Amino acid sequence: DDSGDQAGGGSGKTPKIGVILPDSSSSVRWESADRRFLKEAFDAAGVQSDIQNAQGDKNAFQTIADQMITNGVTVLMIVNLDSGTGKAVLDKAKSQGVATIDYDRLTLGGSAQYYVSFDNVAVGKLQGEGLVKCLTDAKVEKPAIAYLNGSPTDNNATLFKEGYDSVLKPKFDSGEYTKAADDSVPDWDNTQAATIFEQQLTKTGGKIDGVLSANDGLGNAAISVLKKNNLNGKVPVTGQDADPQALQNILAGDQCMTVYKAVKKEADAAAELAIALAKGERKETGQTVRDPEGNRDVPAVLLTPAAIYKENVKDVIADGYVTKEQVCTGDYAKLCTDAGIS
Amino acid sequence: MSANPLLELRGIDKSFGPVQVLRDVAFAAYPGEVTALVGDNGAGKSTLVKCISGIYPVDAGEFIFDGRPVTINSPRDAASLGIEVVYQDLALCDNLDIVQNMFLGREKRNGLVLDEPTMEQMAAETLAGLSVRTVKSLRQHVSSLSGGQRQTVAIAKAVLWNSKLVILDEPTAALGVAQTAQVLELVRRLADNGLAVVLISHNMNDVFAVSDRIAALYLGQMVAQVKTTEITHAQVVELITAGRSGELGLAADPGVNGNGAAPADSTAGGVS
Amino acid sequence: MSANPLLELRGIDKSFGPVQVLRDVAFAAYPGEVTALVGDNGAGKSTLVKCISGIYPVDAGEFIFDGRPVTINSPRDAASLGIEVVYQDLALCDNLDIVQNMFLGREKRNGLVLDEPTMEQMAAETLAGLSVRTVKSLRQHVSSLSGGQRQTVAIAKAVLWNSKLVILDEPTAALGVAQTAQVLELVRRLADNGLAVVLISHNMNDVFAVSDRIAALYLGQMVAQVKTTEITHAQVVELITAGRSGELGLAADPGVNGNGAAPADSTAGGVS
Amino acid sequence: MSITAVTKEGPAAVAPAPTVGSHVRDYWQRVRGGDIGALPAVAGLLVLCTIFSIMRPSFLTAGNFANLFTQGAAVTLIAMGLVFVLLLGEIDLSAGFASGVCAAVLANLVTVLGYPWYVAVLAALLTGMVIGTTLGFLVAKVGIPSFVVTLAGFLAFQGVVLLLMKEGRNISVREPVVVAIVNRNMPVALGWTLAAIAVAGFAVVQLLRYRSRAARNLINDPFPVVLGRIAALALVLGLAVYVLNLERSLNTLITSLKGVPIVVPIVAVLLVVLTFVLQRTSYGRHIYAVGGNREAARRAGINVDRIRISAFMICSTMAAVGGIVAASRANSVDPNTGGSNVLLYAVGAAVIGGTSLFGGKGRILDAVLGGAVVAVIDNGMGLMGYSSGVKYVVTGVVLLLAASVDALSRRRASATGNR
Amino acid sequence: MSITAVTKEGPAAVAPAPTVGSHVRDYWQRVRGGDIGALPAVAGLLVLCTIFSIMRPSFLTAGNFANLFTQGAAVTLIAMGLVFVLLLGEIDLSAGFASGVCAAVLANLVTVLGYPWYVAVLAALLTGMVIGTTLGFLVAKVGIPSFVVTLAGFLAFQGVVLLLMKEGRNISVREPVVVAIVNRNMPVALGWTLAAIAVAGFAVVQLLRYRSRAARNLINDPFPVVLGRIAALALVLGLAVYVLNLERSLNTLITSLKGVPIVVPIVAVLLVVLTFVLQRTSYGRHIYAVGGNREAARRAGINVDRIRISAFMICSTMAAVGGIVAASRANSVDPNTGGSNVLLYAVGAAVIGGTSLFGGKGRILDAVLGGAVVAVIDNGMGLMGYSSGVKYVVTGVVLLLAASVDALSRRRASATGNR
Ligand SMILES: Nc1ncnc2c1ncn2[C@@H]1O[C@H](COP(=O)(O)OP(=O)(O)OP(=O)(O)O)[C@@H](O)[C@H]1O
Ligand SMILES: Nc1ncnc2c1ncn2[C@@H]1O[C@H](COP(=O)(O)OP(=O)(O)OP(=O)(O)O)[C@@H](O)[C@H]1O
Ligand SMILES: [Mg+2]
Ligand SMILES: [Mg+2]
Repeated sequence: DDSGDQAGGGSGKTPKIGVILPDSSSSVRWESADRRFLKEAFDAAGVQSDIQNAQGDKNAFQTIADQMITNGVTVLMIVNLDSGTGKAVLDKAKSQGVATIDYDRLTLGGSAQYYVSFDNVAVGKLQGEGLVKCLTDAKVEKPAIAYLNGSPTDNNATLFKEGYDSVLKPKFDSGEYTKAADDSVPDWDNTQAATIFEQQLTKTGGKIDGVLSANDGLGNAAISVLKKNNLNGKVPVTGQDADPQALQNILAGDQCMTVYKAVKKEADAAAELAIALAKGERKETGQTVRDPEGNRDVPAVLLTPAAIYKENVKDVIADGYVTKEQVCTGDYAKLCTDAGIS
Repeated sequence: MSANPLLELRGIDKSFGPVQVLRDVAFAAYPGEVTALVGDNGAGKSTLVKCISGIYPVDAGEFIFDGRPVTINSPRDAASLGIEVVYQDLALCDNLDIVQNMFLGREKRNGLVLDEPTMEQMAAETLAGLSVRTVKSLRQHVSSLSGGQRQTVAIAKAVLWNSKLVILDEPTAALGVAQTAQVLELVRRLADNGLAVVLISHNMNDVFAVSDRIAALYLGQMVAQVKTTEITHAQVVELITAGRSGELGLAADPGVNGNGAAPADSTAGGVS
Repeated sequence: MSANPLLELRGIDKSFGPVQVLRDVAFAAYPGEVTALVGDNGAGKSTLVKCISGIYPVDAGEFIFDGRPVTINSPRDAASLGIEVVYQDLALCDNLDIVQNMFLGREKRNGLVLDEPTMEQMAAETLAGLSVRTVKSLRQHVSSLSGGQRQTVAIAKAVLWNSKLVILDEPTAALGVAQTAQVLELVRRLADNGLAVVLISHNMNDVFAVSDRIAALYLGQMVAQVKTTEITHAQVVELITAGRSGELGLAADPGVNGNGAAPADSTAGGVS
Repeated sequence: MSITAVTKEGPAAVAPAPTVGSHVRDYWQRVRGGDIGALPAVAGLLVLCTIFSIMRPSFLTAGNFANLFTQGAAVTLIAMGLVFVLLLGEIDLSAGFASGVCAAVLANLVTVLGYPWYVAVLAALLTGMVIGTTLGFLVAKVGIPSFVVTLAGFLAFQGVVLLLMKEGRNISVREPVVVAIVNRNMPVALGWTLAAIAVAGFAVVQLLRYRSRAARNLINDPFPVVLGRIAALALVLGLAVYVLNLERSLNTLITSLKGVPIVVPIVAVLLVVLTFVLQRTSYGRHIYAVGGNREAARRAGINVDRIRISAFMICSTMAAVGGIVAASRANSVDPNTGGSNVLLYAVGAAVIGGTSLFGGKGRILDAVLGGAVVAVIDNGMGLMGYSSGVKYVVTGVVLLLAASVDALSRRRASATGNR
Repeated sequence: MSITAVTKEGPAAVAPAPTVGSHVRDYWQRVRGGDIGALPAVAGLLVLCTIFSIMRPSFLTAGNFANLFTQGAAVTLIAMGLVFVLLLGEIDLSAGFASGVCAAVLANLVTVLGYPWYVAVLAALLTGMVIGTTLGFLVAKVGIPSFVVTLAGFLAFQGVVLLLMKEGRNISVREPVVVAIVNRNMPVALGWTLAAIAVAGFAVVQLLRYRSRAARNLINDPFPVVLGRIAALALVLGLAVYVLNLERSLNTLITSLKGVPIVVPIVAVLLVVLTFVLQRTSYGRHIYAVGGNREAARRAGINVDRIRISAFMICSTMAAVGGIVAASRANSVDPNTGGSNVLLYAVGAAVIGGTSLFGGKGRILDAVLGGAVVAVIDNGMGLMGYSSGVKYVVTGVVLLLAASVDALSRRRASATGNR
């Protein structure tokens, strides 16, 4: 029904796609990867685009949406900050005849035509499994785990936690593992993360055998504290996003694993759908996701994240997500060679 | 005049941290009389006034107002007893205009709304009675007034109200010749209307011109409170600068014999 | 005395927004002489002083200092010419102590480090010379000083320095009898040492006691600048309150005949 | 005695009764003297609008004009409350998250517990009042500096929002009345009617005042100036309502979109009411007095503590109003409501409008004008399509430019001794 | 003339030369009178520490003591710079992100471009100076209120960090010297040596001062009091160094960890240097004067503009130092460095310590004590294991409690007319 309203494309309006990214603090990916890949895809297709970042500010998020609609975008692609604002934006766009896509985060009760994402719970699951693998490799008996969760105000952080809890909670319950600490890091702030982790260490008298940190920035904060106590490499740390910094940490053995989300694939898939919508076409995705709040099945493209360990760091580089120059600087050149990165 | 003082203080002590500023001060102000409070710079006159008006809490001592013991904890208490004060450090709100300052805390109202025309008119009349001729507009912020104009506004503010006791702390310090005369006349008129007036001044001519009694503070101690007719100009100056004059004032130092000659000499240069 | 003025002003105009405060004012201060600047409240005396010291920029007019035309854009400029001012609104830093205020902007130093003992000693000596006896400690913040003590600190601050011109805007307003005498003596001594001194005061006794010349401002206009010996007490009061006295002052109103009787009457109440 | 004779006419007589010409001349002199009121903020606003219109023609559409109001409303409302606290020389860092707490209360009541909207709105406002009273008590009676008290509030309320949100989930607000506040418009006719009523009311007040002053022979603005003022208001209001009543749907086939957004009269009424409180009641007078010279106010017998507590109460209550508007705009409340830049923008709005952080100087209109500047910058920058980094930098620079218009025009003020 | 005779002894003679007894009595009187200096902040700190130690014994370990220093260092350093700006009655909202910009410059130079650490550190400090000078110029010369200027800076620098971070990447800092600042410790012997030197230096300064005042017959503290002061410093420093020199490795099998963290002497030296500047140079005197009464300072011939610009310069330079420390601690710089709560915590630290937002009152030591309060709260709360929401609320409440110790003890001050 919505796509039929896409008179905008047909009535000679030049297609123009607006993208609103959420922030630059929860993960470095938004500004460094998504923006670039989306822009490349749109430019390649020859459609105009306007990509902006709400910097975690809901009010700014809505203002940007208003402005994009004012500016005459025909397709709006959003990564919502929360479902409420997301829904307000999507509804407003719909009322103005603008097609919409949920990118990376599903807006519950929303009205987007498509949903393109990684499965955030799956990301958490990979982190949980990764930590178990590293602890098993290190043969730690009855390991004590510390959680460094993402921002308490970020719904995604809740989803990640749901994922790793599904792996680790049974182990806590069975007494195989113990949970040493469980703290959220406000604003995904790395500086605060360092303090929080330091206090976890102090509180437990240093008895932390594994750190489940929700992304690479938090992981690096934990590693910096471990380094200060000369414990780096002895306590596995997880991550997410496959930052160059995290890849270096993994190569050096300070970090156990990270979760790589092939943002380029996600961006390309989303761009393809958006371009189609802008031209007034409707593509089949073959997959749907249930929106429990809106009671509808949203056509979706779901991509699978990958766990990265020392062995497969090279895959990320081969993918072009980060370059060899970014990772294999200075001392890391030799580690790169050892890890088979050419 | 009435034999019962309107306000009587007994045994007032006041210290700021380690510095004792007032010691066992007794003071009385009589209705229908002008009591001049004199003393050297730093003697404690302004501090005494601020204790009376509730700005400073006293460390010890009693207040008796109209025959009843009272406690004054804030300027509100003092105002509700009918005490009006012109402070030496005028305490005007620089960001308000003349009318607003004059009616501050006691605005005229029409229901909820401020009655600006009435206030403006009353302010204009009061200021006219104080010989103020150079004020350009009553809606001028007091920050743009000259020193004398500010002082006049502060005086006008205090005399606008029906009060029982008016205390003026060096009210004529910044005033011109005509304005000073006007204020002294006003002081006399207030007393003649039955109010108790306390006037602080360093100008002995003014003190002798209008006062009925003179109270002298010396280093925080009240050394004398006498009828103006019973004391001379030179004696007051002696009390101010040396704390005693003949019979009056502090008991003579044991070490020095009590003839007032030396202190009298010492202030010769001080009498202009 | 010297025939050449140290400071001469010509045609000074100054307005605050729509209000013109000084009109075509001419003024001269001579070395070795005390020039008294008199005028009613709001006449513009303090404004003129602030124009001289560079606090207010003038709208029009020339400054001639020591025979050379100068421009004074800030108090720094004035200070570097050797002009020291005691302002009516004293302008002390309440959060600093007495010594710190007295040496503000011209601290004594030992290399980089402030030389506190020297400053404290100099301050103590200067204050002692001004008859200040009630200050408890030189390390007291000036916010805790009495009105007269503050005034003394401001005066002491201005006379500490070797300057050529000292301007005192109502310096004795808050002072006690002894302190006033001391300041007047100081004023005379400064002039006798060859400095030019400008004294603003509403007290005619003081003006006649120490001044060599009298300059009278009336509603922003300079109505007369004459030798003190050539004018009487009553004439000065007339100039202040009416702007003219006989031959002196503003030209008579065309509508009124020029005999000075009416204005003289009008100020009768003003002379105490 | 003839002195009294000379002064009988009183100070009022010194200045002659002004004519239109002298009034205009006086105004111009005042402007040149640096005493310029709202002029610089308005000028800055015009400059900004002109630049944005030239660079992005879509800035100057009816739709964007309507967006401006809804985008700026929440910050402006919070800023209006902050003016009270700033007038006292205090600060309220917690206003942002206080609005979040109130919004969370609202959302919990209407969505989770299913109360009717008016109960929820009242509860939100009440929450604001309680918060403000508590802050005010700690500042005035306990004597902790307001910066510290409200910094503690800033932290604590952040936690309260999280707790009310059940640790990080957001709550949708679908209650139609609440959602309508920002997202629905008034009928075209109602818009015109309200505007007419406003102009008429203003005219009555102005004319009554003119008459009463004339009757007492007090200095009065010339009659034509009074008329001109009324005409100016009529013009501005009329123009705004006209533009907002234009069709602004991008696609009229789908929907029609016109009328004054409902939030506009809400802001307008609060502007009038709070301005009345500050300028025409003795309570307002006392606020200025306490802010200008607390000691003088105390000596004048003003109950300083009560004034301070009440100002914090008004501030937090206005924050609650802002929170309700924010919840309406977002159709939801999440743990970040009232967080991020809301507080700084709100204080910034008040300060840009001309309110002093040192107390004693400021008006409610300042908050609205400053809020408009902030909203225009945000709105205009959204049209430019910069990347985040560049956008931040340009926003900062534009804010600085808007403020320097003000600063430079006030420079003469300090040169002439006014401040 | 006998008046002069009476006063020849001078004011100094009014008070008799103090003895130890009278000194103690005076001090007690001053405390009772509300003039209590650092006492309340120290008291608040002790109360906090006691509570945390009782609730979580691990709070009172050598390791946690060392952590406290490294956790609080960045905020404390920024707060130390802010004191200069606050003393003038101005504010610098941009200090947090200014530290981020400087950290980003450092990271880019050492990591991306491979410059040696000293070049990078110098460049970061220089960046801070340039930023501060620009802010100061806009405030002092253009005349825009500092709140607005630094709000613009707050926005713009946020953008600059993003741009320097190549749109959001974070940059690792692995340069050993930079990393060492916060993460490495001094040898045990060096710690003792530095402490000894510090105590000796203090003793020399105190004794020289005593002698010079005694020589001029000025009022002097009694000699035993001077000695007591030296002994107190020796005791505090000795104790701190002793604890920091204890073994605090969590697992001595893996590693040994002891010694004073390198950042501690850096903070200490800056504390001494900046305190010297404020208390013992005419520049510092002028800062206080401008903050206390700008007009009086101008009339005293002080170049007010230069003072204001330089204060902003110092503030931003200290922010740069804070940024370097933050980068060292995180081993990396990300777009959030200096963001989030850093600014509020830094201003809060200064204010909690006793610095006034209205200017004219405050010391560098305030920032350090306040920074310690903030760090202790953060540190202690980290040990409690609350959920985020509860943690925020409790942090706010604890902050309030710490501040009310101060407020209540100063209450007498206002009652006696001191402020
Ligand atoms: N808040 C305060 N803290 C400490 N000392 C104070 C305070 N206020 C006043 N003093 C001291 O108390 C003494 C008396 O001051 P007060 O102002 O009462 O004097 P005064 O008699 O009014 O003098 P003046 O004639 O100069 O106005 C002075 O020595 C002054 O330094
Ligand atoms: N900043 C200002 N803005 C507007 N008007 C001002 C300003 N400063 C002074 N005035 C006006 O200028 C006139 C002269 O003021 P000034 O202070 O020079 O008087 P003065 O002669 O010193 O009086 P006094 O004897 O009372 O000190 C007064 O009418 C005053 O209201
Ligand atoms: Mg006094
Ligand atoms: Mg004057």
